[in-house]
Amino acid sequence: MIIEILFFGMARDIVNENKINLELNENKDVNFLVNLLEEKYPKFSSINSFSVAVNEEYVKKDIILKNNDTVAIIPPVSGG
Amino acid sequence: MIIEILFFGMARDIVNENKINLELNENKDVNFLVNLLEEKYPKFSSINSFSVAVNEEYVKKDIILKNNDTVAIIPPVSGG
Amino acid sequence: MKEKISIQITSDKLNLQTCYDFVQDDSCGGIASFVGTVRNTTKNKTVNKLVFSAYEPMAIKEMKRIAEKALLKFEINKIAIHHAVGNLLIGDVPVIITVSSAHRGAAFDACQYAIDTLKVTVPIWKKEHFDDGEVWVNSHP
Amino acid sequence: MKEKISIQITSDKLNLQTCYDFVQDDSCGGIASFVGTVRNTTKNKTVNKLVFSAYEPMAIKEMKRIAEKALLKFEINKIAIHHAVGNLLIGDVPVIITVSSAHRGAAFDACQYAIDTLKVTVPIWKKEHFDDGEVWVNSHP
Repeated sequence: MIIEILFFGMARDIVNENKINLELNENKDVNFLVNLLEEKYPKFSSINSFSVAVNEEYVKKDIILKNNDTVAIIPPVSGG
Repeated sequence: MIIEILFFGMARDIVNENKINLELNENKDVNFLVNLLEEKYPKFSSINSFSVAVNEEYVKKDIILKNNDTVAIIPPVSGG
Repeated sequence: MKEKISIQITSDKLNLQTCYDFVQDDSCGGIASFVGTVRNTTKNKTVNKLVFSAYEPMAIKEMKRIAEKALLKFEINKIAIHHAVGNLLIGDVPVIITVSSAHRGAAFDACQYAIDTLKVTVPIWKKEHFDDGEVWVNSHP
Repeated sequence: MKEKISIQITSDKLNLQTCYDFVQDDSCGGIASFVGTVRNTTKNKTVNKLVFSAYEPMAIKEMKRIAEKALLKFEINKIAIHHAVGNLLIGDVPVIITVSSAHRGAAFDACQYAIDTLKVTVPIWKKEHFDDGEVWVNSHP
């Protein structure tokens, strides 16, 4: 399945991309994806502490991903 | 001594005056003046519960008045 | 601390931007404000207008006192307290309070302190006018 | 309850009067507001500018959620939450929240709830730019 991954804030600076597409096997959860990203971007050591949104909603990291999900990596927010 | 007395809010409506001057003997306190006003304006039964300011400062009613003091009768305020 | 305080009683329309501009400066991170507005009903009765009157010199003193106390009690930069007198119609603005501070908590606290205290200590009175008469607000202590 | 809520993310200048006018109506007795402003220093370092970025569709959803919760939790009439993105200089306004209610306590409480929650849940980020570099605010969770 194809997962779109969006990067914001300091995550975007580390990865140096706004978004990427990754091909994953079925039945993988958010934790699996986060670990994959940590391997892919070794500088990205803080990613485990970041929040994650799937399809514009915050999720727990044991949620199972589906084909065409949009996953956003959300560093600590600082609006206002 | 001469005391100027100012009326505001509902006190003004009861007394039907903005201000009056009263001549008092020396060494009278605010309580004395308030009782005098209550006699002078029998409709003014609530005056005992009102606040009083002397020379633009709230005072306790046992304060002794001086010549040329300005006394304001202050019904419950309702600004804002 | 005079330049940190703007106090006004006026029969002109109050202006939120004026109060905002007074308190805004480069060291503040937030501005809390309260704008009082005339409601169309009191206890389910339709209000036509409110008439505000003040013991003006004393009201100014008491408003200054509130502002000075707010500057002592809370870590705020500046405060403006403006009050209108005269005839106010529905939607008109009797009072505006703006407060600036480095951190927002202090601005909120000071703004609430100022309006709460104003309603207790400042010698200003309002009379509500209805179709069938008029009544002093808070006239029964 | 859509007409009770105004949510906006924009690269234009935010406007306090616009937010005020949205929440004002004849049944409200008060309007509490919070305006965030860009400070000239952070931890004693001079700030040149802030750059705000947002995950816009999700930020809009989260801001709506805050407004809807505020309408449920507090006795308020209307609420506006507007946030700016892009380059902001000292004194510029990243956020405006206005809340109207019949009685002022609810408006203050809802306004504080909204800004406090926005700073925790809404996916917006700011980068501080100094003479000698730039840093993501809150970048160390």
